[in-house]
Amino acid sequence: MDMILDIASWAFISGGIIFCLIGGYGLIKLKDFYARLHAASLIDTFGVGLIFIGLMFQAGFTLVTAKLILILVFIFFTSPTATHALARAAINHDVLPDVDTEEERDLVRQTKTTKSSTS
Amino acid sequence: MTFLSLNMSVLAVIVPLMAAPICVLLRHSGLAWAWATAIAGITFVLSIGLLQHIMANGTLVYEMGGWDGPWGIVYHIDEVSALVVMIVAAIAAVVMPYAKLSIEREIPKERHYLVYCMFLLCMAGLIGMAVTGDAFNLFVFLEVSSLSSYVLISLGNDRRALTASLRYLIIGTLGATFYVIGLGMIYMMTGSLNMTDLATSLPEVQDTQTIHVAFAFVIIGFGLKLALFPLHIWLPNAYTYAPSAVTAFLAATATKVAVYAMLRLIYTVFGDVNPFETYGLRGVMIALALLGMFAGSLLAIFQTNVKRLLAYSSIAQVGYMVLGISIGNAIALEGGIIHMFNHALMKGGLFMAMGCVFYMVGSTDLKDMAGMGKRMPLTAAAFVIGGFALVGTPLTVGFISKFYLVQGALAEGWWPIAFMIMFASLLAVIYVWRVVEVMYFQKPADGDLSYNEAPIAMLIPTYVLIGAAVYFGTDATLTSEISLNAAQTLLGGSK
Amino acid sequence: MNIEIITSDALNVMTLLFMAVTAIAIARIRNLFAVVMLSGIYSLMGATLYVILDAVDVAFTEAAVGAGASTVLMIGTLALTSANENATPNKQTIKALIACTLIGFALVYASFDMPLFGDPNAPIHNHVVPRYLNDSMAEIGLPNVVTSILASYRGYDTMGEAFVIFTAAVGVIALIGRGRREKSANENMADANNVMKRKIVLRVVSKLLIPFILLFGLYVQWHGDFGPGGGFQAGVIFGAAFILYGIIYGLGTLRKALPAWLTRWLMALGVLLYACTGVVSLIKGASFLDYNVLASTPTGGQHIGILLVEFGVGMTVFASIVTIFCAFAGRAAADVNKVSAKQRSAGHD
Amino acid sequence: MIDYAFPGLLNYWIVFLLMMIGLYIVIAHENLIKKIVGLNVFQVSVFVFYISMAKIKGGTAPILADSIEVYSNPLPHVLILTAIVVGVATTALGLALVVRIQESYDTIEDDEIRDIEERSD
Repeated sequence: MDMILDIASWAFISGGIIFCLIGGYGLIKLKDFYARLHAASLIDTFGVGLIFIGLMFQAGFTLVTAKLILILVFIFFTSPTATHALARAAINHDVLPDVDTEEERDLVRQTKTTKSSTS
Repeated sequence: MTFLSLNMSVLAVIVPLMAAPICVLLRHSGLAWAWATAIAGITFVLSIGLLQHIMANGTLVYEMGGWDGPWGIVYHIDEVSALVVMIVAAIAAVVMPYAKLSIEREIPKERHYLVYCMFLLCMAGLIGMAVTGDAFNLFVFLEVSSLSSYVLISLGNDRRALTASLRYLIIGTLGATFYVIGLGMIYMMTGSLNMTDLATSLPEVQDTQTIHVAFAFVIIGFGLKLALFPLHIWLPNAYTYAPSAVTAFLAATATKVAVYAMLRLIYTVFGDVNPFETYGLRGVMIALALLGMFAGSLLAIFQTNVKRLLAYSSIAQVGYMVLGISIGNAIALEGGIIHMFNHALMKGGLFMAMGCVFYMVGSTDLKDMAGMGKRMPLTAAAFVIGGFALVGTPLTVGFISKFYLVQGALAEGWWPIAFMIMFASLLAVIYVWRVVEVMYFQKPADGDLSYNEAPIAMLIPTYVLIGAAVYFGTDATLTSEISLNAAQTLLGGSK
Repeated sequence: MNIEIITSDALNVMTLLFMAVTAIAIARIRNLFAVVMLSGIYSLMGATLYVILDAVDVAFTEAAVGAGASTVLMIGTLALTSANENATPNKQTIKALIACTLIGFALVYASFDMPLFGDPNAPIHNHVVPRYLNDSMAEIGLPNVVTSILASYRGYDTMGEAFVIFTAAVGVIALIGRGRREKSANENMADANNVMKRKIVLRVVSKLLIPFILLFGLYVQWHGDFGPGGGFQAGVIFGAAFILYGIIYGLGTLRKALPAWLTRWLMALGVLLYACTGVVSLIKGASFLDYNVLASTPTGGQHIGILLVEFGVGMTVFASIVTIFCAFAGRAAADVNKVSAKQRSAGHD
Repeated sequence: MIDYAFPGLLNYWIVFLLMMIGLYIVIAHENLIKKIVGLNVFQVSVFVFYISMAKIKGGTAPILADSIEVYSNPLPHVLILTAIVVGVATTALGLALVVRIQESYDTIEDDEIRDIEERSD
């Protein structure tokens, strides 16, 4: 039984680590702010989530697991909000996405004009 | 009465400390001033009582929280600590009445209560440093006094007060952190933070490399705080641009307490190690002290702002104190300790006279001092007497301390040092004379020589300090008795 | 060889190396926002390291203060100043490099006589400390030895610490606080300008979180005797809840919930509560801060005393943190108004 | 048997490196905010130094429980708790001063400020 729990736990933790690595790689490699933000949010959600589930398997049915669940809930509330706030702040400071095609560029221009007309 | 005599030591710290938050709650300029003045007075009375108690009964140990020895924090108060507490409380008690007018002139009204709060905190921090027998507690109270003095300095009128304060903050924090690093290594090797406990356990590890470096770190840390040459760069601007009352208070107390802390470290914590011989510290310290004396005095000669001139002179005077500490025989040490007291009197008085000038003229530039001898005769006279004390003319306190220092140097057979002490005094003659010449023999540019003396409420406190500088210069039995006792206690080590 | 110990040592060294990399990055990067964030990360890694080194209380404080409060203040300052640093002249760099290398070598020289890392025979583990570990249960009766030392054996230090943060808060008011009339006008305008206020996601989430943060603050305050935590950490967490509220709903709204006079009173009353606990023991004929006399049994007295002083610390720290934040945010609001006023007048021309 | 050779002194050496980087930032950089960040780095490194010396290998956090025999040294923890508070107090005050300096000099580069001051003398 212990063996199975251990394997499951390590599988989850390794999965989490992989997501963290991918997120970190994306954070460096992606080209504009919003894409990088997207990569970073991967770490907060999947990376941390999977690692926590793995840790819960390690802890078993104890107070520690309850605390881990609470922390997980907290992170699931706060980190998307933080990402949201960051993106908002970036828009407010006129950070525009870096895009390739002409259509997308038009889209960006449109958002820009609507934004400046509202504010 | 027993309550007071038992708890005098702790009351001297917590009375001003607890008064500070109440001062914030008062919020009224006049009320806050009255409150702070009353508290300074009470603390002064307590400090006198404490000094008497120590002189009569010897070293006092007060166990904070009832926890003894190295486990809790203890006060360890001997003659030197009591004397330093008395200096701080006395200067505060004199500066507070003086501060009202001066601060009303220099600081916007809605900030007055904050200034008085900071004054009380600074005073409590300095007294706390002087009484504590715990090396880490020394750091905590050092920070209480430092943080409040940064704020006090930054409140000066000129915008350069801000940069002076920030530079002092950075250097002061570096100094405190150096002290903490050194203390950490000392703690690592001994396992204790209590000063007397350290004194007994340090000789066992005195030859380890860790303790060598640790000693260097604590000395550099406090060297920065006390403006030991060449670590003095923060001092001139800080003293020049701070509000007048603040300069008078800080110049008279802050460096003295830092000198005291260094004295405590060298003679109590490292007392049985005898760092002068073991680590060859004596030569370095004497050299730095002499350099400070000459460089400070020489730089003072070329200043055009009198407050800055006095600030450079402070660097020189700190040199005298450090010289007394590092010559290290009973007479020189006595000279160093008595000079802490004497310098507090004369520098406090001089800066207060400059505060009077600033109050009336709005500047302390040398060129604006022309004709002061006629326009503000009493202030100018106070400055002249203080200047005499600074030079070390007989019948003033400056003579007493230099007399002991020279004697101490001669007792070791170091006549070149004795000669240099006298020569440095000659430099003091030059910079004091420059001010006197402008005040009495130059006419102001606009030719206005109308009588325009500072208010009596500022003159009286100034003359109290200047008068004390003369009184203790003519009759030095009391002060020299106290400082001789203090020097002997220190040289007795921790035994 | 114990695998757990090796892992912990390896983690310890690795975290230290990460910290070194971060520190070098801080020294080299010239964008101040990045520098400030990195300094927050540096503190956070320090906190992680403290957990590895068994200092849970310290880790808690460092995470709350070093990574939280300081970073918020620094960003507040950046909003008021500039975001980039000028290049440093080479001459000074070399001088500084030489000085630091020399001091560094002095420290390494010192290290050769230090006890090895983790050695239980080092002097610090065998002098003074054994009494805390062996007797504090009987003398004070709390499982958390750090709290026992902090609030009782070295309670006087902690009082000094409370006064230090009080001094800083009063100092910040003296430096960048504003007069009463000026303040309200600025804050109202700042709220009107506040962009965050309209963002519904932030408002909903923060409303959801703030009660829990406050609850957690209370838990940390009262549970500090048994686990990591205590007045200082609780105060910072409580302060963080209100700072979050202030960031999202605007300074004026925060000041309605927590007026300036209230924080000033709390700040002063907190340190006074601490000192007065000591004075009560004085009046009862014991030493300053001797809690034994506060109740019929010594440990009972210690309990009451520690509860009171921790509460005092919590109050002061909470009020001070909020005061300092408001002073910075108030300046920023005034600054925004000045800029927008300038823009408006420029538009009219 | 526990081996004390690793990390041995290495731990302290890295801590000293951290301290010196902090000190270097304070001395070498002219930007006042950078100086204060450097001060922070310096102080945190000193805290790490204290906490390192408190550690006992195989010890646990100093919260007493029946099943545990070896605790790390709690005294440096207490000292550093105090020092952290002092550190943040200094930082807050320093930053407030920086804000005021920016307002009256319009720059936070120390060399530019020195130039302005020399010119006004």
